[in-house]
Amino acid sequence: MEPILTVRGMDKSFGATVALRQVDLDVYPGEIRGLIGENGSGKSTLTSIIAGIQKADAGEIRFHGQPWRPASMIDALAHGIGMIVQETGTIPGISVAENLFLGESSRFRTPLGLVSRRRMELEARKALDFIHADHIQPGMPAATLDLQERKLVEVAKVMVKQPEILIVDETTTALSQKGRELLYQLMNSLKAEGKAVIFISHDLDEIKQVCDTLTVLRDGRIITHFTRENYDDDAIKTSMIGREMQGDYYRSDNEPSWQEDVLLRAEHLTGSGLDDVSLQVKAGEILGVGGLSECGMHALGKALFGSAQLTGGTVETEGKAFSDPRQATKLGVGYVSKERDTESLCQQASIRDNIAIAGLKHIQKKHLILKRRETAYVQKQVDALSIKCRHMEQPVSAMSGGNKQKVVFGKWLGAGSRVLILDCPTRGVDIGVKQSMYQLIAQMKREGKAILLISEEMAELIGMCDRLLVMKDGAVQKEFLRGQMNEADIIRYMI
Amino acid sequence: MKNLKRSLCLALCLILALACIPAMADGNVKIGVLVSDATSSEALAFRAYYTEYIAKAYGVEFIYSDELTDAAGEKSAIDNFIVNNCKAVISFSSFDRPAQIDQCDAAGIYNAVATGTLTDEQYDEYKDYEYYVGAIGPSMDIEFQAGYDMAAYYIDQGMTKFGMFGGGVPYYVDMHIYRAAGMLTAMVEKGGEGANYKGADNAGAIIGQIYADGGIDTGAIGNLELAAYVGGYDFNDAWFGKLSQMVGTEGIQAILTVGSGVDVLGGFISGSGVKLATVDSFTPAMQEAMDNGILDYMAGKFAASIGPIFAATLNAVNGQPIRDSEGNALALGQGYWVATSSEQFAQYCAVDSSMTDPAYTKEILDQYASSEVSYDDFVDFVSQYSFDEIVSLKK
Amino acid sequence: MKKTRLLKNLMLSLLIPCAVLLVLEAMALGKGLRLFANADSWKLFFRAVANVTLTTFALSINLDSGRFDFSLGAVSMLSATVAGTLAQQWNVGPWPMLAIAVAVAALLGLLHGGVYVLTRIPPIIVSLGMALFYEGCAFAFTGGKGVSLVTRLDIIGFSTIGHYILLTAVAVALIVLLFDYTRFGANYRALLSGQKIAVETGIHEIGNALGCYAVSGALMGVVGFISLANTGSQQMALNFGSIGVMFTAFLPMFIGGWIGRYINKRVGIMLGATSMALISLAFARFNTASSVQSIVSALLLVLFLIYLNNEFAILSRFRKKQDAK
Amino acid sequence: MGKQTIRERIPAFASILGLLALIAAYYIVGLIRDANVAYGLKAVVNQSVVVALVATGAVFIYTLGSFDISLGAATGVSALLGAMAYNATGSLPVMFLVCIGVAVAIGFINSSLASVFNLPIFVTTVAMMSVLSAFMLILIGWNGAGDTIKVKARDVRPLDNIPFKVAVLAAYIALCWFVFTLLPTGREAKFIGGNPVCAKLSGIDEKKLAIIASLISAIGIGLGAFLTIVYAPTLNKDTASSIGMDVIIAIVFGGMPVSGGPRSRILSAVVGAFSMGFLSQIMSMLNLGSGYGQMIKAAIFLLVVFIALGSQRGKLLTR
Repeated sequence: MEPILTVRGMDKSFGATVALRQVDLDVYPGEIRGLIGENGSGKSTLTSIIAGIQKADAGEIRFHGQPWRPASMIDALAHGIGMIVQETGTIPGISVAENLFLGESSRFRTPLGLVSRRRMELEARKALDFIHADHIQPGMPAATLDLQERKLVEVAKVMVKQPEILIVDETTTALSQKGRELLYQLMNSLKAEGKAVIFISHDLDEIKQVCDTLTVLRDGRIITHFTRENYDDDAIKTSMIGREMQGDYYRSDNEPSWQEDVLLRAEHLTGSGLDDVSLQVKAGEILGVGGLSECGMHALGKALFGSAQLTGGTVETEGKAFSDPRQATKLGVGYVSKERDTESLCQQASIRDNIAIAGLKHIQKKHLILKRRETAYVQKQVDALSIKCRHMEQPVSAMSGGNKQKVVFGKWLGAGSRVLILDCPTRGVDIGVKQSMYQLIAQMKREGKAILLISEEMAELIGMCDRLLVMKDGAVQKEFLRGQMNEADIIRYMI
Repeated sequence: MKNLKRSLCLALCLILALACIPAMADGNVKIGVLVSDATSSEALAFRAYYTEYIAKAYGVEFIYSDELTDAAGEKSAIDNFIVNNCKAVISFSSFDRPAQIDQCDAAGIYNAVATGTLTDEQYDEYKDYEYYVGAIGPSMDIEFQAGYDMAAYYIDQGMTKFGMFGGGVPYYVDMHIYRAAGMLTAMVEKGGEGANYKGADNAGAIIGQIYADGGIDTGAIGNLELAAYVGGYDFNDAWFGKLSQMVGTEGIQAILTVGSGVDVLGGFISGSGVKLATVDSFTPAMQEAMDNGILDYMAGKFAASIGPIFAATLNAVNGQPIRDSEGNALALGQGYWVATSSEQFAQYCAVDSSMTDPAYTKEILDQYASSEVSYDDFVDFVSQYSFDEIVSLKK
Repeated sequence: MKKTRLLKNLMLSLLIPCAVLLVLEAMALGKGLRLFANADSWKLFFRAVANVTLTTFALSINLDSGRFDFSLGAVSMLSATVAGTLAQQWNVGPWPMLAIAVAVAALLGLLHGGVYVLTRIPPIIVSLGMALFYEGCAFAFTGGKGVSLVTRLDIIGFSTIGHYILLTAVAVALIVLLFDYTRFGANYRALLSGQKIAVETGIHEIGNALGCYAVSGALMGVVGFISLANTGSQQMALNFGSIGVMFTAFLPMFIGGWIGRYINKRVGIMLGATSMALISLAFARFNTASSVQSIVSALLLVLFLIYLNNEFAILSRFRKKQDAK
Repeated sequence: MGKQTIRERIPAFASILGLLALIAAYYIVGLIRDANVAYGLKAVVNQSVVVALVATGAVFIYTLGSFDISLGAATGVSALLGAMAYNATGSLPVMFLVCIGVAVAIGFINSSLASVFNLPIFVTTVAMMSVLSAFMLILIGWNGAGDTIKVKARDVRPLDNIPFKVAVLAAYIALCWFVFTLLPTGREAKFIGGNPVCAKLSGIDEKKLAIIASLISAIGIGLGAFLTIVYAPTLNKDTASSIGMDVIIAIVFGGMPVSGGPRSRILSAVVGAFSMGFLSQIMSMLNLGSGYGQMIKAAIFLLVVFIALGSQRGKLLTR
């Protein structure tokens, strides 16, 4: 069979960073091709070049045997390759219809040269119906949609063009089970029509379930391919990280355990989507919180750090109540946000600044901050967490997701936090780093810290927690203890 | 990195290239000019006279300051003149006259005051300073008189209802306050029995009242009426509205302005039948306004009126300062020309066109910019500033 | 249902201008005056509406996209200067002069945008540099004299209520069409809140930004023309003397933003400008001293901002009180 | 762990290179124009010191990502009240304290208005600027001595010398540097400027910092006001009015991003203020006339900023 798409010898670098080197790839009609690799391995770069978002430095792409050089994403989409991007791809300030036909408004030009909104909205209605998103109105401003609905708009935007190749980049993290199933269905129908799908995900289980073939990238190179028949977790992981996984992935013990003192206690938290939530975390305990993305668990994380607008309830650590992040920090509570890039880090600032910021009072000596002490403080975290960098003055914006997350951890560990609220700490982090983070969390448990782990990844929760709270609609539905957790039960309480 | 270097080189080359153009004219005596107004027609006429006529005629280079807004600016500008090795400073800026004289004296460069005069106390303090050339220009009395004459001109024609534009009155600009006070005084004096302005019935009291209020109130003054008043230079919608409202005031006959009347009111006056009087300068734009009946009365300095102060400064720079018998610096008054018709205005302009044939030509100034000139001759020369006297001087 | 909502929106849109009108008229009556006493008052009002509306458009086009523009005043000054001088030299009437002003101003805007796009200096800094540059240009162009057209009755005579209404209406209509019903407008709005996504999708940001600067410039060309035709003279300004114009557009922009929740945003701006014009008219009618004017305007700006930024809290407190009753 | 390479450090020094280029140009032009170059250096110090003081303090505000346009008017009001206080008491220390006190009061009003009511600082300061300018006029009216408020020149002359001014500037810079680098304040401020959400979630008290920043900058304004009186003891309604814009330009000239954040530096203000001083000397030596002079000045300003920025050609336009 002839491939629809061939990539030969593609190179791409950003400044000194090489993102892709000599990549060759063939995509055949009727296949769902998985792309997998650690963060920074080049998956997104490769697909974004194919989809016309950026240009390669060298190499050739052929689509249906013809040279493929799209001028832009729109151009690519118009000619048969569409991509649903990893980040939010809708623009909040304009309507759903305008998002669907972004950059193509001239299609609806009236004889006077104006854009006909009516016609645009009619077309948009059709596009939304096509993916069965009946509840979304084309005239609504995109800002009023929730995350999942916005993703669906993106899906509709691509699907309405009936692409020959659909690229899906980490889209499913934003979708509920229902949304995912819808997307899988669309992918399968494309497959049935003899078109192709390139599917990127971090979730190994998902990718194995969905994809027929799997291509592994590492450091900008294609490492190997797997077909459904020879899927093997260990082999895939090994090829992704380039070495065999050493030691445990999650915790090794299988019994719940904790110490006596309660380090974090919350009573009757209400507001910001929470409905009377009470909980406590003891020293040396990992308390997991799981649920669907909108179940209120992320708001709970913020509320426990004092940064959510609540209408009622109290939070205290070691008997001292607090109601804002400043007091929380002072009392030794740390918070790792789900939005790493926008909430946990100052992107233009250096590694040094980002790590030192929460621990200034530890660095201070007679109220002064001396550079030497600061350097030592930061160096300690850099070493302890083996943060990969050339020097600590490097801005964090240039680092990979996993390394960035380590910086965030370093910030709170250095500050001596005894309570850590971790909201999706391994989101967008590759397997190698993930493993080291799990080990780190386990070590923090051993050190007697209280850890609240909020996660959308079931395996991670089951693998790490002593206790697990399952949330739905802002309230805790069910508590599980370590050893009694199984996926099917948990999901039952989630939905 | 390469980019950076290239840009840096470019910047340097640019500056050097620029530096070479004016550098051609080097070797001349440099005189610094302090200005607090760079855009009024009077200031521009003065500037043209110096830079287009005098500079060429006498081979001097004038270095103008930026438009100054405060005493600190004056001080910085004089510093810049000193850096440029200017031999003298002619000042049209009056935020802090004594400080200017002190600074120039300390630096050993001459200082001359080209608008207004020093107060009596100030003059007593500085008259024997070696580097103080003196002052030639309208004194506050002359400013007062200019306002008085303007108002009297219309009252004597039998007009009774006036509007007034106060310019810098709200900012306590002395010159404008004295002109406005002159107008009010004329109204009080000619307004019949018991006429007064807010209870004040003499020049001193009226001046005091304006300083106290920072503005001027409308109302009847005897049998005359000041029906509208606008002050300031806000240049916003409300301010323009006030101006047009003033022109539209029921029954108003003439609007007296302390300055720049045509610029701020000209557009509203056209076709309204209201007479406009102002203090400004003899420029083509004003001539046109007068030709078209927009401007009815103008008191103004002729552009070359600043010729004598230049002559005095040049003498000082050349080592022969003009001093009176006791060695005191100049303190001479100089008044306005008044035009009330197009023809008169045209005559004035014919005598004083700053580029080619100014009122004070090089030939005339040469008689006074020389070592032989005596104090009395000079005083006599400056005092002949009226139009007729200048015409006869030119002959 | 739809009709009542439309009506409600319309009423809310007119709330601020009407309230301002009522308050000011009451104050005027208290002083024994009428706000609209004669033709002059109406003229002042409509001129202010035109000026403020156009200036606010010019400011908000770029400011909404995060591009501060200190050069608005300088563009209006320079374009009016060039247009006025040429009108004088070529002896052309107000309409050609308006066309020249708009064309020159659009070019100035384009140049400003070009410098920004080429150098990638943050827009606020570019605008500072361009403000200085244009002030210098205007000064050099006329030798500092500025322009005087007081004797040009044809141009001065342009300042009529009808023309002001016409200019405002045309400007509002064009801006609404351009930003809400064209491809340029669609792209503009996409770039506004989703710069990265829009650019990655293939929208040409540079072209759009240049267009915005040109449109913003053209609007300031009209403003410059209106003010020159009104007074007959254009004064020069140096050393940032021209930037004050920008500050006058903030309050109408915020008011317009609030009104824009209930009606088309650009129409909202026009209604905001109408409110400001009423206030200007009141200042003129009451002959308010300029220092009082600036303090009052500043207080209004701060008070409105306090309301806007604490709307949620204020409204919920208000509701609680209502509930308590 | 490695160190930063020289290339990575260049952006931090670009503005100093710009200053050096201007100084070089100053000497070259001075040579060609036969100017009194040594006196010019003194003039630069005299003219730049007030802007340098106010701008150095303003760095704190700019670091937070705020933009204050009322600095000039605040300096003016402080100077006027300082002068009035001196005339009432005849005491220089009183004048000094009033200058600082008034500036601190204004800064406090500004920052608390902004932080209590969550107002955008820029617009608040636009309003503040017009209130303060109007207030200056009112003060002059109250003072009732014509269009100026005067302090006797000979009373302040002993202080009007370069060593004193440089000492004041140095002391203030030292204070700012101390607060900026040796106390947590500076780091926290940079963090707020860089990412306010993250700063809040790192336990930084934004409102407290906004107030500290405006108080520190108020000290600079007060010192600037004091030195304004010392430099030119006759004050009027426009005294210090140009400082507001000069400060913005100085900070930009000094290579600090106007958006603040982690790349903010205290020294930017001084470097920028002196760059402006030299540029204005060069312009005055070239004697180009107001219009052309200002055009060239604008062009050089943009050029220097362009150089200092280096080449940051992203895919998106900067905002």
